[in-house]
Amino acid sequence: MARATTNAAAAPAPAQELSGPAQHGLELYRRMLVIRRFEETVQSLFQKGEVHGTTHLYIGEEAGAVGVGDVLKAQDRAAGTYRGHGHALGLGVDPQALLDEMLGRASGVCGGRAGSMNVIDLAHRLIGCFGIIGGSISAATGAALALRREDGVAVAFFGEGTTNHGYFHECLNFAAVRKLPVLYMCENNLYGEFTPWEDVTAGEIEARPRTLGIHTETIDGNDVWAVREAAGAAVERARAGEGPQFIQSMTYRFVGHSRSDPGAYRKPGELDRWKQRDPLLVARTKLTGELGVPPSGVDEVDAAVEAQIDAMIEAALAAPYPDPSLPVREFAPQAEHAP
Amino acid sequence: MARATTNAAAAPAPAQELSGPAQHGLELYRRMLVIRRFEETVQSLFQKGEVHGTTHLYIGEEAGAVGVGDVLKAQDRAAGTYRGHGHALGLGVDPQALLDEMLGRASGVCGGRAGSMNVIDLAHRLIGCFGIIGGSISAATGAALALRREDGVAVAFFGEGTTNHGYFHECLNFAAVRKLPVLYMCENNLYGEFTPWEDVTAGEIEARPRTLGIHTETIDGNDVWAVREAAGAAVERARAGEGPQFIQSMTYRFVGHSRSDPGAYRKPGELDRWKQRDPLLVARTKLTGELGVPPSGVDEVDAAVEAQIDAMIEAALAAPYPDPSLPVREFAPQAEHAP
Amino acid sequence: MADLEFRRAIRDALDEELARDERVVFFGEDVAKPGGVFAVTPGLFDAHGEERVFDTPISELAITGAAFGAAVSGLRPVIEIMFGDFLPLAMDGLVNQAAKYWYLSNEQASVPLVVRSAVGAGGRFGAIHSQSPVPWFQAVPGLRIVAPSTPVDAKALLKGAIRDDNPVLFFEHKRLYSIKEPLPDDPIEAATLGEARVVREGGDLTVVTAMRGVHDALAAAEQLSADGIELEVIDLRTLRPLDLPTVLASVRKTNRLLALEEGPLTGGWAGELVARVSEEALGELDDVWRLTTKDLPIPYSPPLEDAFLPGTDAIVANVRGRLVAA
Amino acid sequence: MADLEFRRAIRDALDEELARDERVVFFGEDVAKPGGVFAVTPGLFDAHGEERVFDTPISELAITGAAFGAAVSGLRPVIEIMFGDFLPLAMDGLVNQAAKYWYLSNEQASVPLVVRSAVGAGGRFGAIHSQSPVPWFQAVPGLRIVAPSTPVDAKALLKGAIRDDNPVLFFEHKRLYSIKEPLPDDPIEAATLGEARVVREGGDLTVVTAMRGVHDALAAAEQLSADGIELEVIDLRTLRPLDLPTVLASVRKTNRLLALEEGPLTGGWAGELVARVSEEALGELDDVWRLTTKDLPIPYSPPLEDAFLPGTDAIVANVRGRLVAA
Ligand SMILES: Cc1ncc(C[n+]2csc(CCOP(=O)(O)OP(=O)(O)O)c2C)c(N)n1
Ligand SMILES: Cc1ncc(C[n+]2csc(CCOP(=O)(O)OP(=O)(O)O)c2C)c(N)n1
Ligand SMILES: [Mg+2]
Ligand SMILES: [Mg+2]
Repeated sequence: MARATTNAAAAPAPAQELSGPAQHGLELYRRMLVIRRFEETVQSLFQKGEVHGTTHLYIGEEAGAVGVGDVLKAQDRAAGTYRGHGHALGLGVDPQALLDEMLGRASGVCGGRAGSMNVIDLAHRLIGCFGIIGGSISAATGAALALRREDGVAVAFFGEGTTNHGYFHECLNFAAVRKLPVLYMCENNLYGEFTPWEDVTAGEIEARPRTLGIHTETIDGNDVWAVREAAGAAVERARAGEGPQFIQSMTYRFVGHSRSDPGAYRKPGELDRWKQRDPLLVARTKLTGELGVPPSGVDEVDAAVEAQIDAMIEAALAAPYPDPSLPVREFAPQAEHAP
Repeated sequence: MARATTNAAAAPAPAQELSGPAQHGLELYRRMLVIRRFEETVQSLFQKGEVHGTTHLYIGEEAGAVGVGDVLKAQDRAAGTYRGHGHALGLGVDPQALLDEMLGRASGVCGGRAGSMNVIDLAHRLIGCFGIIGGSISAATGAALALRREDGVAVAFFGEGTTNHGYFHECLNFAAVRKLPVLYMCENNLYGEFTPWEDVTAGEIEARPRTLGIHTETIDGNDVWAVREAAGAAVERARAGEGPQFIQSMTYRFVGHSRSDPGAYRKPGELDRWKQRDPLLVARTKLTGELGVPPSGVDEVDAAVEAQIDAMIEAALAAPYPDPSLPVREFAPQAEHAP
Repeated sequence: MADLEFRRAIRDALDEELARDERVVFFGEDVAKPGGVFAVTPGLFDAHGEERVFDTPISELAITGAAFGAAVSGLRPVIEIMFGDFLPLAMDGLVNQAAKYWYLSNEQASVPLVVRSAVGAGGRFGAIHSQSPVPWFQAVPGLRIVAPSTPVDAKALLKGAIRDDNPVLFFEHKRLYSIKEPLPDDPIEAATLGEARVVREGGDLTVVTAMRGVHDALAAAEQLSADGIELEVIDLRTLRPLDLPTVLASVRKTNRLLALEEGPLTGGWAGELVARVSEEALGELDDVWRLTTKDLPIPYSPPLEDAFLPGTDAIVANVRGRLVAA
Repeated sequence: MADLEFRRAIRDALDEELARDERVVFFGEDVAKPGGVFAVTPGLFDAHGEERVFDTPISELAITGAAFGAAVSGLRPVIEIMFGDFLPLAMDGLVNQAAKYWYLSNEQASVPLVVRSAVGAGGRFGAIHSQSPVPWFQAVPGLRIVAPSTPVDAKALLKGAIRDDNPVLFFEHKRLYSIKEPLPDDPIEAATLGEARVVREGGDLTVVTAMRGVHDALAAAEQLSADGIELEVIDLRTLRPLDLPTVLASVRKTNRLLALEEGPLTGGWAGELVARVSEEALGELDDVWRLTTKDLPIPYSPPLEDAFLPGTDAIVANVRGRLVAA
């Protein structure tokens, strides 16, 4: 189980004479943009009948996965959800292999077997994307049992709706009691499917982990630097033996929950207000302002990502489907075990 | 589904010229004593091979079930646990039918089908005793959905170890969101089986329901009057539409978790300290002190209960076993449904 | 004449039972205000109000456990567990509480409770949103499992399930939601659970199936008829308990049984059916076999999933191979 | 020569595997400091320390989910779900995560995970502490189910299960914990999963069973032998996958199959076995049937439970009735 040490996807960031923070900021922006364009691609290929079943897009929430992915070390791992394309890309999963998977191609990251909701890529530290609510939480909790042996930290991504699930409560208590190095990254996008969080959730979400003695924080999930900072500190506290950490990352999904969602549940004006806090916009503003990146520098990234995605689509559509006649093994064969 | 309106078991309390509170206190004492003697009987009949499998005794915790049972109305219901003999008796289940059930007799409250861990007696408001951790919580939560239509309240008994279970979290949130009339009665006897609660439980238990906006209270679970008062107020708040209520009732089990338990986990001196707070002792002290009952009055109750139990044992041992050759119906037959 | 869509049939059954019986309540994730992720339950919230029809937290333990508690306390709950794949999270309340209560209570009370769940593959939903949960529950005494194949049956059987006094799992195959059939003139009444139906007569081979498999088997039967092979197709409609008499009567005529199940070979209802028929009619059987999926998770990729499922073509090929070889 | 008790065999297997392989960890409710509610795991906590052997909260979702996460991240967890009856609460992690990972990940990683659980009736534990969970899991591709009948096998198979790279359910029948057999001279090595064993040869009828049923069948065979009826008894040892070749070889000799299962008639492994054998060897079967419990919850009352279970007397009566009638 090799683990990659890089978050770099194909296209390099422009190597002008930018400062370290600016350079790094531009790279964060680029990663978010790759996710955004990736998701738009999935959406349009879904409409064209090339992506199937259902998909849950991460549009509007990109800062979360990119911010967290940026602070993880080689020995760390993360578990994402059915809304996991962003989680995967944030960890450095190859966008081409991910897109191929969406299209059910043999070159997909799971050979086309998994599809949108169940992507697994251990080489890029992705334990998996979990179609079952709470699956990411328990997987990361367990991974932490293993990773702590090599100074690693596990991250679980999940939505606010998931904090009502038994998995959430049991695993956070379990991790707290065992002081496991795990970051519980709750992406609060205000809705679970079509239901507003406040309709089905008693009390304040952040208070739940806090009563378990877990360090908690609520952050602006649309500011990639804010996410980075909070996640970085949390991961290092976890690594230092301070036990599980909880972040509530406030964000918003700009598109439907899944393919067919008219969004009737949204409150008036809500979508527009959140769009003004689009993580890409927030990043561009900071880059071209505070960080002194010329607008053309950002435009260059835009163009590079555009080109990258165009090439990816072409390659994905040309990739072969898996061959159904090939034999498949139900069980893993026995590996050698040292005595 | 008839519901009994009385908590009175067979033997009447002595009807001297006692004050109301004294009279009532003596009755509470009597009910606790019935549970105590019942449990001792189960224990000794277990050793004699007349009670089978496993049993979980309520010895030391009697004030909880009696205090709660005393404040419930005819339209209320409760769900107990595998440690449920006390819960059942507290609600008014016939001790003879309950003992017969322990002995697997046809005259048992469930015809001998259920045994110690699964007793059900709807006629006495007992939804059931639940062998699965959390079963009582979910059953009472659901019952509250029904009972609120008739101004009823549901009670769930469960141990502190159960607050780490998914059922606990999911149901309390569910009940809080729907403002259900349910009292969550957490009997904290410091151990889940052989494991000290603090080894497996993060944070303070009472804080968990509190963060869900549920009214909570921690009480002396060995003082039947304290239980009565807290439970009575909680049940009436629930009935009044204030939503779910939580009581942490601090208590201690004097005997093993189940039949074979050497109790090695107990802290030195702990058992002795708690025995000084034996609910029967606490009650006797208050009765003969503050409430002005002559010691002979209490002794009379002791003797009456003793006689009652002796007769019960004899009757139970003489009761016939169910006939295995009788036909049994897998499914309930169709009842008439009004159109 | 108007058409009845499968999803609409479900909705109407719920609507009518909610109207008919005050004790009926309906809850689940996103079922009330949003009307369900498969758009099956729109309008019920508006028609019957928030006390009777409501959205729950994402809490399968609580939903199922609460439905059980409500059912033994006077209500007749219908719950939705969105995808059948999530039923393991609801299983304790069904297996350990609801299914045992009637017996353990010595018949004090039954548990009138229905769990609706969308099941089945073919929609490219992947391994964890496409399973058939039947095998997980078929060995649970006290449970009924209903699996309709047509809109009219869906309505009649759901009404029957709601009026049944036992816990019922009601499975809705995702690839049936959009099928339609003409609305009959007479109102659709509640059907009794547990009765299979011969949906096509034929003398050469009895094909027993359910849900989507009924449509695939009927289509295969048409093709095979051209070859002179006549299938008798039985729609089980209820998968627990199995209607053995109807199956045996047919097998005694055709002497051949194919159990067609969308689900893994090992441990499914098809195996149970083959075992029952073999036990009861060994001497009258010339051939008996199953057509199912392989013992593997359900793949996402379209060509993989298509090849994985025992659809019409697979049935035709399988029957031809078997009957020509025989 | 010293005796090996079943519960001790389990303990020793764990102890030796914990010592052999650093990646092995063991956790569950009351398993570490208290040594287990069936006194199966004493001393492991002292020997291997709190990082490797620990007590958990009462949290079956977390225990199983965490075991899965640990298994795909480099550990080889063994967990205890105290009673098999509690497995519905652990099922999601097993069915939807562990069992599918190898396939869905396109063989990136396997899930070396063992779930130990005490199963079976006859101990007067009542309906919710006595079940056989096999049927709930037998239709789950990617899972193995191991069910030993003797102390030596228990040790060998548990070691084999821990070294197996797939998720394994390891069932310990409560009425076997106290049985003993002589300790062999040679160390007990890990057994390969999936291999049945003919434990008694006989020409008249093949009886296939597992766990406690093996002992009951052998005792019945002795009694029936006096009548001139010779049973061939097969101990399946692994219930998923079934070792069909061993069963078929025997059935081809005896032409009669009795599948003996402690569990409900409908939907158990016995049905699956009968179906397989009927499909594969229909022409060679003179008779095939099952002896199981009724489709009811398990009763508490001793006379009810005794009559409910297919013990030695029931087997003898059943076989006599069937073979004399034949
Ligand atoms: C156990 C389980 N129950 C229900 C679902 C269906 N479901 C998928 S996404 C979702 C909403 C999740 O909301 P949240 O946790 O807020 O995450 P978000 O989708 O908003 O990112 C639900 C109910 C599921 N996948 N698994
Ligand atoms: C789901 C489930 N897991 C485990 C058990 C085994 N078990 C029975 S009692 C018990 C301890 C419960 O402790 P607590 O909740 O404190 O209640 P107490 O027994 O102390 O009254 C456990 C783990 C069970 N019955 N159900
Ligand atoms: Mg959300
Ligand atoms: Mg306790």
